[in-house]
Amino acid sequence: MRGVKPTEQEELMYRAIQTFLVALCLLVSCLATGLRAQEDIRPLVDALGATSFPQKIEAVKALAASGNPKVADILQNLTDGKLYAPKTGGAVYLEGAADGAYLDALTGAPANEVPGNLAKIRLNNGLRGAIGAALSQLTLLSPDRAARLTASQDLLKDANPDNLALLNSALAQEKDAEVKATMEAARAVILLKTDASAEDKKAAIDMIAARGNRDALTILTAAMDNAPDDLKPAIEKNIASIKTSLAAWDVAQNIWYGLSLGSVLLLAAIGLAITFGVMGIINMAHGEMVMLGAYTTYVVQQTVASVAPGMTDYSLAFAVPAAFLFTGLVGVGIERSVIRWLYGRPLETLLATWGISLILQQAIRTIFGPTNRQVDNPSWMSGAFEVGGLAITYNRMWIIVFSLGVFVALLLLLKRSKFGLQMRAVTQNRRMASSMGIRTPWVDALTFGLGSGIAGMAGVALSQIDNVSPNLGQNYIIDSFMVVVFGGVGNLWGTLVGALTLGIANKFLEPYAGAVLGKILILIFIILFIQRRPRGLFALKGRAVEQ
Amino acid sequence: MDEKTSTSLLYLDGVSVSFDGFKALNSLSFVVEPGELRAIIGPNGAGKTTMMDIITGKTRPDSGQVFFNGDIDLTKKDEADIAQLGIGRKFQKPTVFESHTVWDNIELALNRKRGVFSTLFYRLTPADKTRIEEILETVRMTARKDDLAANLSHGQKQWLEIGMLLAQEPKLLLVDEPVAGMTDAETAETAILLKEIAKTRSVVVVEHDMGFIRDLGVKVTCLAEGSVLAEGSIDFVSNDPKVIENYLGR
Amino acid sequence: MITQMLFSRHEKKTVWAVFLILLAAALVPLANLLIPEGSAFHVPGYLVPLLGKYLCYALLALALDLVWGYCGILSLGHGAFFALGGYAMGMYLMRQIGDRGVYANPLLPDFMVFLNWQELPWYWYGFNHFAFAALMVVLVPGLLAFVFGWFAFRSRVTGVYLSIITQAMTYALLLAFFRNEMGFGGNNGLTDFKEILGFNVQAGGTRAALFAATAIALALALVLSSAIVRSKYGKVLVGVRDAESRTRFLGYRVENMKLFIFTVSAMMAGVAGALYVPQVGIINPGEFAPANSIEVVIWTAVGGRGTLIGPIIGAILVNFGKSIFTAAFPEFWLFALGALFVATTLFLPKGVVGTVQQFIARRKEQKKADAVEQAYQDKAAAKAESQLATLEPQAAE
Amino acid sequence: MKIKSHVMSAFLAGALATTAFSSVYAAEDTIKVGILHSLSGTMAISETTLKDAMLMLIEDQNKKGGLLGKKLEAVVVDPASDWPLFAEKARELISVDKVSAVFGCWTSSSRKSVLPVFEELNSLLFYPVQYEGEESSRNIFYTGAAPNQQAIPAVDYLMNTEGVERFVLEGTDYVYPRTTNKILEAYLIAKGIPKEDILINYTPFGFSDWQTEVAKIKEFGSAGKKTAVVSTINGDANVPFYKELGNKGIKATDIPVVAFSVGEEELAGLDTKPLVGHLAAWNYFQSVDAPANAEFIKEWHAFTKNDKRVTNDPMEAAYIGFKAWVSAVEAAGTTDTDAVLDTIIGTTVPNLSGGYATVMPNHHITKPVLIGEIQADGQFEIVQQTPAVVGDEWSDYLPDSKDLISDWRKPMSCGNFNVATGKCGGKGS
Repeated sequence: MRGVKPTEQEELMYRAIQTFLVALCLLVSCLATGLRAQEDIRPLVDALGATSFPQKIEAVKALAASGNPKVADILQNLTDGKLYAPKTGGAVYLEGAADGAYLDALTGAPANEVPGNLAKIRLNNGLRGAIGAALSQLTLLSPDRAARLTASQDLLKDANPDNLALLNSALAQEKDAEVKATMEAARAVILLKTDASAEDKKAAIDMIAARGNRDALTILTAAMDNAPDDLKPAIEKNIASIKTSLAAWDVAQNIWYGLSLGSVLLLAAIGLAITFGVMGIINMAHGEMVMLGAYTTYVVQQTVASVAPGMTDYSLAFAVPAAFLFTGLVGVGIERSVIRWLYGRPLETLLATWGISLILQQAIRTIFGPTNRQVDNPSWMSGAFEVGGLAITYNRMWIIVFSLGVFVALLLLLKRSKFGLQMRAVTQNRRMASSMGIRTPWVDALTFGLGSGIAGMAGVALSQIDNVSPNLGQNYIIDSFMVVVFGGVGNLWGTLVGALTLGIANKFLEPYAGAVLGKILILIFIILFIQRRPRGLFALKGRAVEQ
Repeated sequence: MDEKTSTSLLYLDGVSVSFDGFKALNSLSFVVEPGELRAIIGPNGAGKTTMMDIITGKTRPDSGQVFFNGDIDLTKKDEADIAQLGIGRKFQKPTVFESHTVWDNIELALNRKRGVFSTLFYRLTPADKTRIEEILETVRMTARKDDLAANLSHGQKQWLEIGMLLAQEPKLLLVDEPVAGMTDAETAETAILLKEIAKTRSVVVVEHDMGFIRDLGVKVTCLAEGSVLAEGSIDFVSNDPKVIENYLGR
Repeated sequence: MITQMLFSRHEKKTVWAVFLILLAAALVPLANLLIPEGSAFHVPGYLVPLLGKYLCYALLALALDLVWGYCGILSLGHGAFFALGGYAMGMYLMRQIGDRGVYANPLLPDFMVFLNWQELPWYWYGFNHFAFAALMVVLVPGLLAFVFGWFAFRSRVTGVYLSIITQAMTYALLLAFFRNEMGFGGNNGLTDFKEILGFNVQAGGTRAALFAATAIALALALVLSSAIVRSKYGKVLVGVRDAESRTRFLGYRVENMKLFIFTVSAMMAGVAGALYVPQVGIINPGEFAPANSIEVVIWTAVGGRGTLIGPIIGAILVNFGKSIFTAAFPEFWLFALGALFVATTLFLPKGVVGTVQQFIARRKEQKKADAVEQAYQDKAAAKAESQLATLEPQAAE
Repeated sequence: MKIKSHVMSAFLAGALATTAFSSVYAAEDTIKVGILHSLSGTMAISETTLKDAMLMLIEDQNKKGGLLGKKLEAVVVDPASDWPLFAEKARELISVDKVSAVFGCWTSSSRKSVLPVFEELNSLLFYPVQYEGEESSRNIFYTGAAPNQQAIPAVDYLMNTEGVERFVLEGTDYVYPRTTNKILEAYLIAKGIPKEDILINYTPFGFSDWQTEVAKIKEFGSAGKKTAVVSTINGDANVPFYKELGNKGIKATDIPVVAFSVGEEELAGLDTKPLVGHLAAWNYFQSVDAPANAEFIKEWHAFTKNDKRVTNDPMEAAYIGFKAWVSAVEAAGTTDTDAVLDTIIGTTVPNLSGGYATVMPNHHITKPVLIGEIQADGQFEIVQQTPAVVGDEWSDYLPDSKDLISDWRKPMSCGNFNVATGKCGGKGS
């Protein structure tokens, strides 16, 4: 058990030095001949097929330095996993269109005499970084704005002093403001690393500090180490001021996180606010309705992908109504078959719906298997953008929008539509409503269907941020009950305020108390709060409630 | 505290309470003397039930004074305290313990120690037994003493509840619509029962049934919009133009 | 006074149930230990702790039924009291391991050793004494229930609000006990016990004794519960369940009534947990899971709430079914269990025992009604007549 | 009288013995194998696959003629992610079904729960999942990785190849991450990483809102030193974690994440395009290029009738455990526990990555450590593979266990022998 202690480190060092020397020789010979003929870079390309990553990295760097116009394509092919080489190292080939067909990596002509043991050339993070840096040098002058932006960002990250001249020339002709700003930042960072004049460095520091974000902080912190002493106070001052502004942004960020968490809670709870809050059914199968919604999203996405692959980005648009209708129907089915026998016996609904939730979970497990299903984020829900110091991810933002949309739609439905009126009538006084000609069984079924349908829509949103697994619903059911009860049973506004309050409180506690303790504190808070207001945040008062 | 408080059994002065902006009671003042039987009438929403809620400690007034037996401040007590002080209350809807027998209902209401341990170790004494039998006789339920309260008719439940209040031996009895849903015969009999009860204690009856109030033949207070509109004999009150406009006229 | 309270006024079926449980307490261990294996009456060794487990669950269900069935407080957090009792016992059993743990640390349990704890946390002191641990088994759940109930019942939290905050309570405890910093072994909990009161927990004799102890505890709890619910206090509880405000206006302090039964019930749950731990050999935070507490509610409902025997039968029935199904249909048993719950609510709303009782009561009622009807009608007619007679003067007015 | 002898147990156990009923029908000459994996509840997501893998291996063995001339018969039960139920089911498998060995458990809690049962009833458990170590039982074989077969090589890779100088140890709050992180912290400090460059953070099970944590990682990573995350986040919480990482734009080239609990199965629920380059350390990847693996994958796809079903590390561990048991039974000529315990030590069986696994005297096995980078297709690109490493049950980096070793061969037969004091039983003092 005293494990094998590998001597890899030494071996790696040795190899690295060796490779470096080989590469250096190649480089020198290239430059010396001054030839730009493509055949001259063939040894470098074949070096990409080396067996160790350091060797490959050197080859990439050498290729980039060669300035050959073919290099960008070759490196792109490498990134895309289209280049092959023998497992033992050797000549590099490009994947052909047909299976088992290979092309010459350099010329793109069909290759003859391909070795039998070809394998895809492997990349690792180091190599990927090197390729990024190399490509950025090559695409910095590209006519495509997006390419230039990526290239300048890569340069900023890489900050290799060797690229200073290149940057200077690119800056001279850059027109686009954003690209230019990035380039200037990259230049400033590089300047800090070189032995430029103190004045230039001062300007560079100001330039970076003006960006004011976390990246700037990173750069400045790193620059502290090798900065000349007379610059240090300036850097320190800038670091301090960035930190202060970031601290302020942190508060805003926490509020955003809280809103985001709150919107998820709201979505999860709002269906329950109907089935539990309005109808009084202790609906333990609510979580499973959410889960069914998420699985509907999965099925819809799969269907769209196979029927109309071009529409996959918009499959959510189909999933939302599909989930609403499907889970709504399941809800109506449950109401008609089980719950309608249990009105006036709320505690027994707990028992029956718990049974239903077990059945639904196991049904999904039997049909789809116990493992997670993959639901992709559409491109418009991927990534993030920054507003000042706020990092806002698209998926969270859309979920906030979606949950508020659902809330408003539901509110309008209840307050403005005939169905809403009938629903309120039935839940307030069943016998009276029925004697006034309202078909109460129908309204009950639809109300439960509505609550379930909304849970299904929540499932669509949750599929974007959480596991799509048979356990999905279980993770939200308790939180949902907490939100509804905290907000006050039977009050939609209570659910809204409750969800957002709990979300924000949780996110403010989390950085200090940690995620686990934070959640415990929230639960204790709910318990104590209910002592103060035994009927939740937005309790109905007056004598109607007492009876 | 003026003189009235010390001599009256129940004394309400300037009591106001509101729910979500709605003023259920508006500076209500009201006095009940020991041994008095008083009827209260008023339209729906006049604050009759709220007034009872205030007296029995279910609702706290926003302002005003409520004194019992001279100097006991009821606003500082809760339902159980107030019940133990000797105020009994009958609800509008008959409320009895449906899954207990008639006998058990009365036994539970009996004015004995009501702590956890006194009830846990309680044993029925011969004296208590006699008392329960007496009450059952008074409310004419002896024959049904072993039946579950759930199986009683509406009127019988009303009587059982009154019986429970008797067992409680209150100084003041608040009775909310005791004859709602009763037949004429039952109504008349209830009037007799209440008058008999009022011989030994004060009773406040809230009722809509003017015939019933006439049967009682006692001082009447008419409430409207949370305060007293008129007070006096039934004839005096029913001739009051304000009462006619607010209540009887409609 | 207490003995009098305990040994008077029991229903016949309660007496029978107590007798049967005590019989099991004697017979199962005997059949396990004395009767040779080939015999028809031998109880195999693996069954003893399994049956013991069912009885622990039965005790827990009985405890829940006291508050839910008789007082109308639906606690969705009774698993917490059970688990706390279990942890108290688990801590005793951990301390009994002494230096026989894998690291042979005489003081610290293994899980503290490999997480580099240097000293025993203060709340572990005393648990090396059985008497102290046994006290804690009832005190800790009782105290938690008392404090929780003190606040909740005084502020008149009722109905689903109360149910949900009891759920919040057990959920918070679940999260807390998952934390390794709490010093209760985190997710793994407490396990690998060696001895209880000097006897090897793995030995057949110890198992049999633990089973007997559980059965006796259950019988005692049944006697106690029966005494409680048949006393005047028990009647007040039912009053609270059926008409809380009426009880209040009769002068009873409803919050005290609830608090007492809630605390007693929590203590019973703690005892159930303490007996459970040595028999299943592990206690971990999973016992705090809200789903577990909901399951207890379901056992009680299946058996029949508001009866004393119902929860016992329900707990045994459901868990027995679970044991069968998880082995016989591992892929589909949840369907069966789910269907059982739905079917129970739809077709046996009063649970198994409740339905049987109702059936018997109806038969009796029918017989009685047939016999009494005539006499009763006569009486009623006479009564109506006399009433009319007394009312005549007023009616004429 | 045979029937009568079942009266009592049938009365009490009833259909508990359904499996016993089936044994009436089953021919007497089968060897029973217990499969103890959760098929419902929270762990079903991971464990169901292992049940399928075991069924496949048993079927395969039967096709080859079974074992000792008898057919193998799988007895599947569902312990439902409920730890006490694991113990109950284990007891039932051993006592009622009389299985010869049990393959099962996933979480440490479930293993801890059944351990006393296996020791008491003297049966065998093959445990196929990577775990925190600090245990060695006479009756359990640990065919998954110990921390030194996964965590330490992964951290070495980060330091040597990626040049990482700053570490976030992010884990779910339970024993495996806690212990692993304790070991890693000690190891990193021994390697000269200052304490302030190590951030340890824990989240609850099933945690789904990672915004704050990911922001914290980003902040910690902005101190000017190359930073990496070592993730011991458990199962369910991973998907939302990686989704948040992807959306926050944290690329593997900026802050690589190396995970010990994320395999092909977990990635199957994820769009891995934004995650390319993040790492995992295991002893097997589906992408391993070896004939045995290709054969295994083919068989798996045929067995599950699904070409998309992935294979993963615990499946390989189950495979090795099963093969080792089969080989040991063949060597012993019986399934008797004590005989198998004697023959199994030193048994060497091929693993799926083209090498061999040997069952060591400490009941752990030798395993190569593979570091893989997540690819866009949900598979791993293997970027480093070490020679086989022996599983170290008692970590060298924890003060109280560094002197302990385990050797179940006679005459030592000890799970916690203290080399400092020369005595069995922990400190031995």
